[in-house]
Order: sequence, then structure tokens, then C-alpha cells
Amino acid sequence: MSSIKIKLKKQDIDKIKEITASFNNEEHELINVLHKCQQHFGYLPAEVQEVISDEMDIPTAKIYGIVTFYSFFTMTPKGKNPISICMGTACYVRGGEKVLDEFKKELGIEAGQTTKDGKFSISSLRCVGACGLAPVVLIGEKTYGRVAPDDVKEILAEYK
Amino acid sequence: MDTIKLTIDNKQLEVEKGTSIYNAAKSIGIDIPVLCYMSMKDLCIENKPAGCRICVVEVEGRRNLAPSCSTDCQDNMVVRTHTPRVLNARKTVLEFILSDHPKDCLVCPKSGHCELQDMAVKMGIRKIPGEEIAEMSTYRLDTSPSIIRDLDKCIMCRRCETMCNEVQTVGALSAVNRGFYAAVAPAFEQNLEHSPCTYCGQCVAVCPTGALTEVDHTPEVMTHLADPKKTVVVQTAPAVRAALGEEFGLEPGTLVTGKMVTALRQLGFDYVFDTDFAADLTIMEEGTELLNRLSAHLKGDKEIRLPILTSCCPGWVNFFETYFPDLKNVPSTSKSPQQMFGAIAKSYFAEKKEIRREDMVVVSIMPCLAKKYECQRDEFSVDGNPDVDLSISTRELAAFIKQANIDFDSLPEGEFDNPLGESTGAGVIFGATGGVIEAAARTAYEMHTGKNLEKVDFEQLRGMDGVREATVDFDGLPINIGIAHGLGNARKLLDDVRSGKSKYHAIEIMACPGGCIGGGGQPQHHGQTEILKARAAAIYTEDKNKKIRKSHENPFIKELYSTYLGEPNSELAHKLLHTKYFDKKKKIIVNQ
Amino acid sequence: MSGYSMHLLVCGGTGCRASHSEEIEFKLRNELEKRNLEDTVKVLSTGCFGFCEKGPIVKVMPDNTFYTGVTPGDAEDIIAEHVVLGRTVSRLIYEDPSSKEKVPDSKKMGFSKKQLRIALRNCGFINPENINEYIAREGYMALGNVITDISPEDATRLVKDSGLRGRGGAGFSTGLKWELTAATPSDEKYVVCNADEGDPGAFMDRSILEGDPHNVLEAMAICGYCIGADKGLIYIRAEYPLAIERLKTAIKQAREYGLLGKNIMGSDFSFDIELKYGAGAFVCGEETALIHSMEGLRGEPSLKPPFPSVKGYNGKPTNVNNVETLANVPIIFLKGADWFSSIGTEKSKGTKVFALAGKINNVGLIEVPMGTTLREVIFEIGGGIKDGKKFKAVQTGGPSGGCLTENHLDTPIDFDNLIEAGSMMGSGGMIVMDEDDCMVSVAKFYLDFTVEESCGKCAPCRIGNKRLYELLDHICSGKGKVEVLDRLRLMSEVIKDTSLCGLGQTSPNPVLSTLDNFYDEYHAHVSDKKCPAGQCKDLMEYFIIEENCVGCTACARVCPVNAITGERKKPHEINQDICIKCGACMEKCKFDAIIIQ
Amino acid sequence: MGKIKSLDDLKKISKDYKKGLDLREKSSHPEELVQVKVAMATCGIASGAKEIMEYLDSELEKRAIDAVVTQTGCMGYCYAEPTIEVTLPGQEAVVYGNVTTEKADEIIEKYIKTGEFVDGIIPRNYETI
Repeated sequence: MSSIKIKLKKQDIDKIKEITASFNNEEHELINVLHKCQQHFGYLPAEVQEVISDEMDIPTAKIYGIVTFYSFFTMTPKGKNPISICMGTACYVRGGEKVLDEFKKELGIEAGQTTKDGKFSISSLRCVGACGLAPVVLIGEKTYGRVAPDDVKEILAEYK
Repeated sequence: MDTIKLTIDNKQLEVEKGTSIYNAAKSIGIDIPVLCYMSMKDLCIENKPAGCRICVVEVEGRRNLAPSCSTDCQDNMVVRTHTPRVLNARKTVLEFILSDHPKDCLVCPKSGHCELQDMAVKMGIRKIPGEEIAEMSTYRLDTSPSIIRDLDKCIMCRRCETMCNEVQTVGALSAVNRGFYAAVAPAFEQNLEHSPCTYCGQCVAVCPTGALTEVDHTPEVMTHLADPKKTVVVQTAPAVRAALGEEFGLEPGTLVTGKMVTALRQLGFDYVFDTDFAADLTIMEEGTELLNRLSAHLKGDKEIRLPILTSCCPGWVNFFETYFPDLKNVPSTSKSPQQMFGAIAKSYFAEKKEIRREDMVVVSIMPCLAKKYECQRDEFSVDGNPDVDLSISTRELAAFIKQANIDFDSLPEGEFDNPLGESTGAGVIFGATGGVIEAAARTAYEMHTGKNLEKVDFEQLRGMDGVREATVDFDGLPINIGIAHGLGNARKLLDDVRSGKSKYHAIEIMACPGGCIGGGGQPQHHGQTEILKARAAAIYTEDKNKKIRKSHENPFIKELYSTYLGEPNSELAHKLLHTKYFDKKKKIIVNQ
Repeated sequence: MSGYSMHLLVCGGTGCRASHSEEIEFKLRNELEKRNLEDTVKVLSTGCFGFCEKGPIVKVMPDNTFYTGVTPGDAEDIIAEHVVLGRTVSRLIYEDPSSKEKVPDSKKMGFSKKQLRIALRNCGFINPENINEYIAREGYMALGNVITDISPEDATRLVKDSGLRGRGGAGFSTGLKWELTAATPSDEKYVVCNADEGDPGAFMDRSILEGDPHNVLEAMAICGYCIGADKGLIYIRAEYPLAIERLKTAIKQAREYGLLGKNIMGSDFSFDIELKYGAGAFVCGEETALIHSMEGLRGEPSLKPPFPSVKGYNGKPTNVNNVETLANVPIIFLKGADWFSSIGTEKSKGTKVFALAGKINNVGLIEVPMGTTLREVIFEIGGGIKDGKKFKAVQTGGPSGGCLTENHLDTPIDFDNLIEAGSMMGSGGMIVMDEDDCMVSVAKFYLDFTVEESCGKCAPCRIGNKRLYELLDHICSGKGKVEVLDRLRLMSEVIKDTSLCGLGQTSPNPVLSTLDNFYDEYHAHVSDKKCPAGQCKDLMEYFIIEENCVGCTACARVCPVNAITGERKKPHEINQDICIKCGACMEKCKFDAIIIQ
Repeated sequence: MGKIKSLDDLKKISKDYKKGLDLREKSSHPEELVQVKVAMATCGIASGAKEIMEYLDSELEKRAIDAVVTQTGCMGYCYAEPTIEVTLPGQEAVVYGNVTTEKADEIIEKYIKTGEFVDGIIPRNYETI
């Protein structure tokens, strides 16, 4: 054991405190707090979790246990253009996996990773509910429907 | 009382409402195998995630198999515990668990004590189907000063998580990740060293497999023993003698003090001493401190903080340094017996024997894993030479004795060496919860009143309740005493101290449930409270058998003060026998 | 105004098209032109009528005449008789199968429509962000009636009598669930709406919340009144931002109207609703896991009993219902338990919403009475299989369900029938597969999902499913031996029998149902090392068709492992032992001489 | 909005809106009003329903057609998103699928202005209660 030192900017600490306080630091609001923090910071780095732990009096290990349990939470920053490929069943039977492979090949990264230039990150997600458009790809807020592996280059070109 | 009638394996029985199938079966001699389940009711410890699914049984009318550990008996229930369906399911589930478990039993520190290994033997597992294509979940090995985490061997029984969070409220460990890669780990899967871990070792004490083990220091001890230039001095903690025998097949609660001494001598230790001696010394220092604080308090000194808190338990010290640093002036400044012993051995005794500090090696045999960390603390060394060089646990000593091919059971009874081997009954009871404060009471009473204490047994301070309290009459002065064992219980008392609501004059705290007898370095109790109770009983028996039962009557303690230290809390005593505490709370620093 | 006085709508759905609807269109136009009517009567092709068994269909507007089973040869009669003379062509008119009566007016043949929207009744009809439109559809009327006129016990009994069963999974009686929660004494109780729709390919709950949020709010308030709770919580996936926004708006509006909050409509009953967010964990659809997640913990399920109705959120009695279940509640109060129980089958009352997807023409959200057959859903409403392929299987119940085959097409869909057939209702995803889908791969796909979504608490689910997945992968890559099929079944059965929660207890269903229904396909993978559907890459072989090969050597040059040999200008050959199945040769060949099989 | 203090209050609002209170608020001739609903569930929006709604809104105003465009939930025709429903005064509602801005323009010009059906009709295939 040793004492742990966490460094964060003051405005960031204040923001976290503001968020935890808005939920009265109640333990059962932890997931809502994490959502808010991820919304603000884009991801949940260790430092942020430490401050939340301090404010809400919840062991950091427990918070980390929760962050790693839920796939929505991430500890790595996403790319400027986060690419999500739907891997719901409808998209799967209509070739979603091949589309995912094509994105991986084109960008040279695996799902869950971000390109070195920080421009793109790939993740697969479970059913956005747009099964009529399967296979579906989301880039940021924009939805691409009926995507074929051949379309991938063209789609990426929009963001380069 | 409501009772329930049911049938288990064609036997009819009646149990109390709320009894689990597992316990009901146990009551008629059917021992259903379990892996994750652990219940130590008297200590309020229960781990019942119903996760291993080994204890499943068939319940008539139920679609699937029921986990017996966490399914309550119902009226007219018909339970079968060993049908082909049950056995097939248990075996297949065990094969699943084994398929994600390293097969290095031959070199595993837990080999022979592993509940998973036992289960595999019991179930007659001969091969693991599909092994050749089975991915294993692998993790980074983590070594800390006290504990090694080898999560490849974690079976997600969650016992450690329960101990760390619910029982100890330390919160160093949590279940992390999900599914196949789920494990129990510190935040960010960092090393324990970078977590709020107190090294209490309770996680190790309950781990059924080799996932959590102590750092083995016996190789270093052997190196020193082999070095002719070194004088190797060993001290043995009170709780060790009450449990060591278990490792050699003796009944729990068998006292093996004499055999242990002989074994240590045969292993080649130059001097076999007793930590109990240092425990007596602790009482002198701590008792004096208590009386001083008490009288100042009674005189109205507002600066004085009461209650005084015992400080012999290193896990507890780590705990308050991390979670209650604001109270770091409250505990007694007296070092723990282990460290007092080291300090005295390397000063008083070394001088007496004319051994140079660097040529003396002090080894401690401890029921504890936090002691390994404690002896490595910077403040307990002089010019980089630690007062206690190495601390090994009861388990490590047992392994060492076995390695040396010593037939423990047939060993003759030996006697500790002098001067640091003589102890009183007060020193012995340090090993059980309530013992330190009872020992302190025996001495403080006589110091304060100047009278002879007729009845040395303070029965009201003994027992297994997590938080206990008693008022001891110091000849008209009522002294309120609080006792907590287990850090979760300690936290309750500490919260009151912090808020100023505590009514106690003195509080004894032990990190481990049961006190040192239940320490993280003791032979595995596998969740059986009876073993802890037997050890405690052994400790009190040893106390009873001692001719001298009050620390201040120990002749060698008297000699130590008269020839060397002067008097308790003297300047030299302060230098050698007292310490200070540090703020180890997590710091959040503003990055400009 | 338009010059057209009449429109002829020809169904252009895939089913009708397959029965020459395009030719009908062409003939109709021809006939019109012959009579110089092309400027007064317009022929149009439309989307699918969802009535494919009676196709092709021609609908005449504005008369609303509905002609079924039309052939190109009928075009002349339709124009000559109906358009010119205004006489309906009676032989083409729809005949009600039960009464044998002809129903010319399509407006009056509503009963023949396969779909009945109860839970979805307001979806696509009202503006979900305007509470008044909901109220205009009798919204909050059920709540008003209940809290002013009906005792909680009577109201609960009504739900029980309606026969409504939980739409989220196992199909437990909703009324009974309410009764159990009501019967647990407590100072505090909770109503929880489970909107953690996680089945891949299911989106009915999202659609209901997006299209008719007040319906769910009203139902929760009614439930609160029945069980004695004044607090409701909606646990919703964070991945549903639009549904969240619409719910927030709806809650705000309902509060402003006093339809949520203290003393609703002047009564003693108070009820309010809060949102709780999921964070991407399928297992949180399981009610105990959901409750732990709402408490700010890892969403691990815990053993039942105790059931949430006894010990739920914050240790208090909690009633958990899913969105679709709740969406049925207000209308049951408005129309009565008898009305509801008159719809559906003996043990499954009302309707079920399905998200119809996969290799089907009309991907969509549908709602059918319980008892509708899979054939009706797939071939009528769904318009049949895409690209004219052959139907192979339909997967219902998501990762907990199974794959049903042609043999099950005429099975009436209800809770019990689906379970008997080796699948389950689940939340209502319905994925249709065609001949190109390898069923071993499909099972593998679901296991991949389960492995990723298993919480890890119990060993059979945590490790067993992983092993199942590995074995399936092994089979798909052609390395499995025949014996592994027994092992697959054994493991599946033990996982079902020993897992802690519903996730693990059902996760082997996709394996077991495909093993049962498509054993030959598994067998082909392990004994012949062939994937009949041609989907498993490792089991494919590339061949050169001798007749087509001109010996240009292009393939041999592009092959990265030199598996192709042959003399120039002579047919080449692929050495299967060396081939790594990269497909480069096939891409390169200009003569279509390389095939994969 | 005021609070609804009784069941009767609720019934009154229900009645008012059933009679098209909101339509009267929007137009002086509610009986001549064209109603357009755009299916705006996630799948609709993902297919461009928002753009279609904006287009219809501005174009109908530009072309001086007395119309009200509102959003609604999922109509169920996922395969044909974006979908819109057009109700001409006194007529049955008609659903159009796969609506692009070109198609929307055609719908305004032909169907809304003259009543002439255009391609892309999705027949309603369900009963609702």
C-alpha cells in the first residue's frame, strides 16, 4: 500500500464535484454520475474515477469494477469520428461482420481502438434498432444504412 | 419456531425455516461439495454468490438444478444430492472451471491445500475435454510486499471480494471486467501496492486456490541460516503455536509451543526467542501511555485525546493511515511486538552478545501477512538495516519444517532461549481478539491502583462478537473498553471516535476476524469458525498454564528496564519502542 | 384538381411481383390506352399489402374495391367491367374464409388483416411529443377511471383476468406479479419499467417509447396504484437517446398536467417517475441484475427467491414489467379484460409485437394476435424471403431462443408453443434466414453474443458458454470430429441446468435448437468437412472449371502460396492441401473459371 | 398548461382535442387542412426523416398550402423508411414510403395539390384499435 496521488486540472475536479453533487453523492446514482462524466470528458480516465470515488465515498476498485462491467463506459478516448458498426442479428445476417472487417482493414485498427492520428475509432454495438437498414454503420451521429464492404472506402473519404 | 419437513436422499428431516438445503443436508451427515460458498456465522462472514454451481442438487418438481448453498428448504421438498443428473452436472461444471485453470499443481504454492484440487480429486477428474482448444483467461502476476496475486488461478468464488469489502471495508478489491475475463482485482488492475490494501491477508486466508498467496520469504531465511557470519535470531508470535500443528495433521487448537521451538532450533536458528516477550514489553509501554493519557484527561487536559487505540496490528495501522489519517494521533505510539522485539534484539541483545548489527538477522514467525510489509517500513530500520529482517508466516514455517524433513510430531518439547524468550500469560493472549486489552488491563490495574489484581481473567473481554465492550473497575475508576476485530467492525468504532461520540477510554483493534489466530498467514481455516475458536481456546489455555500472567512481573522485562531502558516511556524507550504514523490517504492534486 | 378520376393500385410487393404483378400493371395500362383512358385512370405500383397468399392484388380507388388473385389475363375485365362500366368483377373479389361472403369494400375487410395493433396502437398515429394527442386517444382515461372508481384489488384482478403475460421473456402472468408485489407489506414500493431492450434485432420497446411514451407512463401509474407504490423508475438503455428524450418530454408534460406527481386528478394517489440509465449490459434485462444496476452496482443477477416482488430495488418490494407489457395495460382497462382475453390463444392472450428482420422483404415492426402462424408472419406480412431465396429458418427469442424450421411454419405463435418447439417468445426479435445461412455459424453468432454479455458470476455461463463457442468455432473451421456433437449437447444441457440466471439458462438454446433441427448440417461440417450453406470459409474449396480455363496463368501468378499449377494455355489446377482460401485467384480470373464450393 | 384536477377535466381535454382543437389553433379552415405525419422513430431519422420533415414544412409553406406537418412514431414499415402519411381533407390517409426530397416534391405537386396518387404508396397492412 502506498498513498496515491492524482493530478487533474481544477476545472475538471470542479466539474466532477458538480456532477456528483447534483446526484447528492448518493451511491445508487453512481451509474448516472458515470454517464454524466463520460458525456463531459468523452471517456472515464482513472483520474476521473478517483475523484468520483473521493466525492461519493465509494472505493475506486468498485467504480472501476462498474466501468469495466458496462460496455457503454470506456477508459480510452474515442476518435474524432467514432465508427460504430451494428452487430445485431439483422445486421449480422446481412453481412455486418464483413463491413466491420473492411473498416478494420482500411484503418488498420481493431474494434475498441483509435487510430494513431485520433481521427477514427471503431466499436461494434448491439442493434441500434434500424434493422430495416441493415447492415448499419454509425459515424458520430450520422447513420449509414445498407452498407456493403465496397462502400467503406467511400464513406471514410468523407471524413479525411 | 417455524419448522419445515423435507426429504433429502430419502431421509426425512425437520429443519428450522430459512435453513438452506446445504445446511439441512449437513445436519444429517450429507456433505454437499461447495467451492464458492463460505459461511462463518459467528463472525458475520458470509459469501454466498451462488456462483460456482458445484453444490447443485435435484429438487423434485423444479425445472433446473438448485444451488443448495442458497436455496432454502421448503415444506415437503424432495431433494436428491447425488443422482446421475447431479453428478454429471457437477462434473461438467468442474471441468469448465478446470479448463480455465492452470494445471501447474506440482509447483503451485497452494498444492495440497487447494480446495479446487481437492474437488478435482473428489470428482475423479481424469481429463478435461476440449482442453486443447480452450482459451485461458490470463492476467498479469502481481507481487506486493506481502501478497501475490496470480489471477490465472482465480475461480471467481468472490470470497476475497467479500472479505475485502463487506468484512474489512477496505475496498481494495472488486470484481472487474465481465464474462470470461471477469476477475477480482484492484482498481485499474494495478498492483496491490497502488491500492488501499492493508495487507491484512484475509483475502489470502479464504482463497480456495492459488490465486492469492503470501510472498514466500523462506528462501531468504535459508540463505541467512547458511551464512556462518550471521547470527540468526527468530521470534515467534503468540498465535503461531496455536495453529502450526494443524499443518502437521494435529487437531485444531493443539498447542505446539515446545515442538515449534525444537523445530526452529533444528532448522539452525541461533537464538529461538518469543514475540510474547515483546508483547509484555508492549504492555509496559502501552499501559503506561494509557495511564498517562488517562490521568491527564482526568485532570482536565483538553489536548489529550481519548480513547487510546492499540497499535500492535500492522493491518490496522495501515487501515487508519489510509482511511482515518485525521486520527493518526489517537492510537498508542507503541510499536508492535514484532518491531519492539527487533529493536531490542538489535540493540540491547546485540550489545549484550557483542554482535554487530549488520551481522545479526532477525526473523519473525507471524500469523500475519501485514507483518511482512511492516518490517519493510522505512521507519523501522537503522541506516537501511531493518530491525526485523524477514517475516514468515505460520504456513511458510510449516513448509520449511517439512522441507527440512523434520518429523514434527515426534519432536521433543524445547524451551525458548533467554533473555528474549521469557514471557507471561499476558503476552500469550495477544494472539486472540481482546487479549491485548486484557493484558493491558492486568498491568494497568496494578500500576494505577498499586494493588494486587486477584482475578486476572477478564472473561467479559473475550469472545467472538465483532464489537464488544466492557467496563473494568480500576478500584472505583470505571474504565470503558471497546474491542473490535475485523476492520469493518473497527470502522464502526472509528467513526464514533472521529465524531467525538466514542465513550471508550481504550479500544483494542485487530484487523483479522478472531484476532491474530485468524490471521492471513495462518493455516487455512476453509471457512470453519470452529477452528478459530479452538485456536483461541488454546491461547487462553497457554495463558492459564503460565506461572506469571502479568507482563510487568516478567523478570526479564524488569531486567531490561532496570539495566537498559530505565523506565517505561523513557527517552530510550521512546527511541526504540515508539513510532509515528503517516497520512496515506489518496491525494487529489490540482494540476495547474 | 388532378385529371385522374380513378387509380388502380397494383401490389408491387415481392410476393405479388413473383406472381407477375408487373405484367398485370403493363396489361392494365395497355387496356386503358386501348380505350384512351390513360389520362383519366392511373395505374400505380405500391408496397406490399401484407396479403401475399391472395396476391397479386389490385385495389381500385376511390371505390376501395379489393381484387385478389389477379392474373395478367384479368386486366381486360377489370378495365372493361369495373373502370368502364362501374361493375365489380365478382370472381376476383375477396371471399371471407369463414363466412364465405364476398367482401368488395376493402374498408370492411379489416378483420382479415393479419396485424392488430394494440400495444402499438398510437405509434405512427399520434405525435409522441404532444400529450394532448395522447389524451385525445383516451389517454390517461384508464388511470383516471382506476383511481377514482376501482379499488387496487379489483384493478389488479382485472389485469389478472385479462390473461396478460409478461412480454419480456418467460411470460409470467402480469396480474399475478402485481398481486404478489401488492401482497408484500412495505412502507415503500417501486414500479420499474424494464426498457433495457438488449436482444440484437429487437426494437419494439424502443419504438413504443419513441412513438407512445405516455402509454407506458400511464400504465406504470396504474401499476403503482394497484401495488401501493408512489414511485416509478424506467431503466432504459443509454443507447436509445431519442426514446430518452421523448420520455423526458412526456414526463414533463404529464407532471405539468398533474397526471404525475402529488394527488393525481384530485385523488389521494400520488405517483412520479424517474429515469435510470443502463450502460450496455444485456444481462441487465434480467430483473435482479437490472435492480442491482439501478442501485449503482455491477449488473450481476442474484438468485431468486427472493423475488423482486418481495425484495427488490433498495431492498423494497418492486414490480418489474417490460415496456410492451405495460403498453397493453391502459387499453385493457378501457376495453375490459374480456375484450383482451378474447384475442389470442387459450393461454396466451392479446397480441405480440415482433421486430421482423433478416432475409425478409418487409423488414418491419409488426403486431399480430397470439396464435398467428409463423407462415403468416413471414410470408404474408413479411412478404416472403428476399431475392427469391428459399426459407431456411426463423430465429425467435434472440440469444435465448432457437431456430425454427419449415416444419414449424404452421405453428401458432404463443408462449407455450414456441417453448415446445425449442425456442421462446423472448422480447420478440424475429430473424429470418435463407438457404445461404449456415446454422452452425448462426449458433456461433449467438454464442459469441452470450460470451460477450455473460456477467461472469456463475461458472457454467462464464466458462461453459465460452467452451461452447470454441467448439462451434472448431466445427466451423472444419477441425471438429463427429464426437464433438455429443459433447456440444452435453455441455449445452448442463449449462441450461446449472446456470444462475435466465441468460445462462437459455443461452444454449440456439445450439440445441439447431442441433435438433439441423443435425445434418452439423454432421456435414464434422464428417464431410463441408458447409452446405457455403458460409464457413475454412470448409470451402476453390476449384478450376476445366472447360472455362484458358490457361492464362493469371491465377497462378496471384496465388500467394503457389497452390495453383498448370501449363500455359492449358487448364490449371488448385492443390487443396496448399490453398489458404484467400480468394485472390477467383478475383483475378477473367473467365469465370474458378468457383467456390 | 393548467393542471388536470379531476377525471372530468381530463375528459374535456380529450373531447376538445378529438374535435381537432389543435387544428383549429393552426388554421382558420381546419376542414381544408392537409395533414402530414412523418415517422420519426430512430430508424426513420436514421434514414433521413428529419430532412424530409424540414423539407415538407418549408415547401408547403412556400407553396402556400394550408397544411400541418407533425412528427409521429414508428409506423412499422422499416423497409421503406422514411415514411410519411398524408391526409387530404375528407379523405383516407395515404402512406408513402422511401420518401426522398424529390419524392416529397412529387407528393406535394401531384397528390397534395391534385389528389393524383404517385408511386411509393405503402398500403396500411394492420388494424388498429
